[in-house]
Amino acid sequence: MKKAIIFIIFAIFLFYTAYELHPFGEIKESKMDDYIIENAQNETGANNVVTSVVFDYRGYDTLGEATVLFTAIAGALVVLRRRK
Amino acid sequence: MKEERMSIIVTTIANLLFPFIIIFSFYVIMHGHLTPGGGFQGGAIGASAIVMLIVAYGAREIRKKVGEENLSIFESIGGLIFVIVGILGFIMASTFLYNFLVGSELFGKIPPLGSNPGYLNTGGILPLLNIAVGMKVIGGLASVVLVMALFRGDKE
Amino acid sequence: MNIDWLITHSPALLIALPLLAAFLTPIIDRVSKKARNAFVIAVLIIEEIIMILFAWDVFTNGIHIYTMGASNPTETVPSQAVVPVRIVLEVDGMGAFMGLISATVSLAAGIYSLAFIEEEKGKGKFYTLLLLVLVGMVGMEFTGDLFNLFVFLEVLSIACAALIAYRSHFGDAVEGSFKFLIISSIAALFVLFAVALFYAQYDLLNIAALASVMQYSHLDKIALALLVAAFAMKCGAVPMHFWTPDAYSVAPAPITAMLVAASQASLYALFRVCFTLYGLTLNLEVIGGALIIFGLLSMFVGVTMAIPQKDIKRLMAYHAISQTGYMLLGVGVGLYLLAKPEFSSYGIKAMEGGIFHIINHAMYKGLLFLTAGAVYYRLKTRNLNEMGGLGHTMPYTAIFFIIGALAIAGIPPFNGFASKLLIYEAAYKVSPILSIIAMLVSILTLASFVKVFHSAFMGPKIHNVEEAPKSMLVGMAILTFVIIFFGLFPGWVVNHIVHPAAQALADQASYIQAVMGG
Amino acid sequence: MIYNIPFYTVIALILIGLYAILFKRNLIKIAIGVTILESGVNLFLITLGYRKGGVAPIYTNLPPSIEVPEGMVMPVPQALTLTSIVIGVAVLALILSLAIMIYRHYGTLDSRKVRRLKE
Repeated sequence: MKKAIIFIIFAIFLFYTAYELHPFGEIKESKMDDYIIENAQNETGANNVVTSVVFDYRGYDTLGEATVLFTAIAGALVVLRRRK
Repeated sequence: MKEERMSIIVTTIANLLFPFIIIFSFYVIMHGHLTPGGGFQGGAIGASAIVMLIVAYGAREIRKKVGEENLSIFESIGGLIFVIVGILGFIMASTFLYNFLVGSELFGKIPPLGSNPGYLNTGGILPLLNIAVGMKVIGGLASVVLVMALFRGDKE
Repeated sequence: MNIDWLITHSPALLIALPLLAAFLTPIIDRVSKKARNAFVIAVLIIEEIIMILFAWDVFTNGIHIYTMGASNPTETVPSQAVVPVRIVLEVDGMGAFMGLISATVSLAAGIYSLAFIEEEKGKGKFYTLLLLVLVGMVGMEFTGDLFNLFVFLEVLSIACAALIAYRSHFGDAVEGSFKFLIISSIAALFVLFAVALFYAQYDLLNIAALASVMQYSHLDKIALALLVAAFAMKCGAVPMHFWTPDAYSVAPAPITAMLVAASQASLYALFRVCFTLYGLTLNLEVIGGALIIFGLLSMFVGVTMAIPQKDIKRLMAYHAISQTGYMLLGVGVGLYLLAKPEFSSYGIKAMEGGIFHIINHAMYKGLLFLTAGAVYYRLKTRNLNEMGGLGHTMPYTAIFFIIGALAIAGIPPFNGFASKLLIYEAAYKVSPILSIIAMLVSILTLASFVKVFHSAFMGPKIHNVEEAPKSMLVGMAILTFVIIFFGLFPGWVVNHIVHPAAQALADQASYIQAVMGG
Repeated sequence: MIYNIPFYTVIALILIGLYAILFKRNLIKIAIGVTILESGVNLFLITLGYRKGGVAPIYTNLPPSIEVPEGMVMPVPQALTLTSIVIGVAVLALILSLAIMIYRHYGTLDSRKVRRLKE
């Protein structure tokens, strides 16, 4: 019962979110992305803008992401380790 | 103990396909800064090659040949390369993860702006980081699948 | 390699150092076990020293900015752009304060673990994960970027979940970890959804830049609700507290001490969102009132659930919920009073109380969990009814336990008293009832710990056991030293450490200015 | 309204995931729910970054008729999604290994039969 109420509240909130958002495909603000598209080739020398975001502009996030993967795999090895 | 190894047809095909999948994975990793793809995607392809061998030969045999500990060390080395490249960023130049290779000999060329056919020797530290992440993902995903596949046999 | 260079780069260094160590540990583990232990402890000590130097610099000189991958650490906005493009680490007084807590607790837990997990296999992975918990905490506390906050929240929760399940040959450890991991990943996805909402409206991810353009639209309100729900889930406040006792009671003792610090990192994120991201646009009285109600509920539910417990670590876990209530109460009262100009000096005082309580709680609750771990190490049971008479054979552990128990109950001259007094005083300005409830909860806490002390350490000698090993005693002694130091010099600590943190949290304008300039 | 259909679809996906987490009893189904929820959020990020008629932001062999930057979709959400997909894989790996361990201890994946802990 409690769960059903939580679920319905969430559904209403989320659909309201979709209703409030900008129309699909018409972006309101794009200062950060336009800067990146225009300057990525010049600053990082890579043709693939997404890769230059992943490894250069937001390279620190990728380090975090690699850490998450490392953590989870170390965790899985710990949980499933043999005990003999 | 049940035989885990699959029939000779499957193992032969797996042997045949393995180098091609690995080469494709290297291609995706190395061209990450030019075409769609990159370290993670290429690493996942490479890991799938090892998973294919696990399916074909059974987990125990692969464990004898490779060992999940070695794969996990391989993963650690990938992570180390990433952090060391980052730290070199502020030892050689200004900040952590600074793209200090742009303009140098190694991967340092700046491509002509706008549309171009793509040159491999560009991107600064990006290809290095792609390789590091690729190593991490190959080692990590393969070792976790290997451990999960082995687990059934642990109970006895 | 001089000190200025070190301070400039320390935001990145403090995260990169334990990360590098975490990647190196499995390799060193292959070579030699002794070398691995020495290496991990050395890294934790170096981390603590750099953290103290760096925090001192932040407390005296103000906010530190570090832009990842820029040609100059302070160049947050590139010359042709108008908004920050790269990830910015921004450490203000509050961040440095939380960093100090994380480093200290990790050091104590690391030294304590040397003896504690002796008999287990897979110790190399244990230390790797312990370092990664530290990375996650420091990463969350230092970042100035919302998406980065999400990434390090995930690092933290995955590392914690793996360590909770470390003794996976017990079924309940795996279950507690499963519960924790599901809750954490849902919370993290809420955070990611909120980040997406901000991105859709403003095309920004930097906290300071977002705060400067925040319009408090309907979408922003939904994002606020999601963020508050997510971080409240993670910090273990009522009504989302159900995972805390399960996870705290089954984790190895040093990890439980770190989980306390980890849930406080989530609390920090909650405060960061309320104060810095929304700050001035927020209706202070409403959100302050909400925090007060959450705080009171947590205090009351936690302490009443704690009293009948038989499992020593479950009991302490419920007390952790109740102490989280004190922090929420302190900061909530602070927000509520800051909205009223005539009381604003009390508002800062209440926030100081709440923030001081964070560090005090991390220290004494960590200490209490470590003593419970020492008892478990010798007796192999967590059930209070099977203990008794341990005061005869484990005198040092008993002394540490008394210090921790008196501190949590708020008895002078220990540190809990100083922070609770600040909270009582300010809460009285809002309503005397708040102070009375807070004191009542303190008394119940004392009663509960007197019961534990009586049944575990007093009485005739039943068990023939030895004192805990040396490394465990050293780990406990570090935290005890901090508790006594804070208890003896509360004025100095409040003026030099807590006040800068509270001031930094309340001062949204300078946080924005540090990134956006002008 | 009709133009926002991608957003509504994504929200529906998120709700399916939440439903699985809240109401399902099988631990594997809960893990699937987490994955669906996460895919929903990832797709939400991607849909937010779409610009009408945009191409992938890659300069290699870019057709000359494309205007820069208006003709390209936003690169940042794609990078964020890439990061969060990897995080999702990591979480899933750990959840599944915990589920394997639970199955080993109790011989069942039904959460009602597993809960030895209170509450």
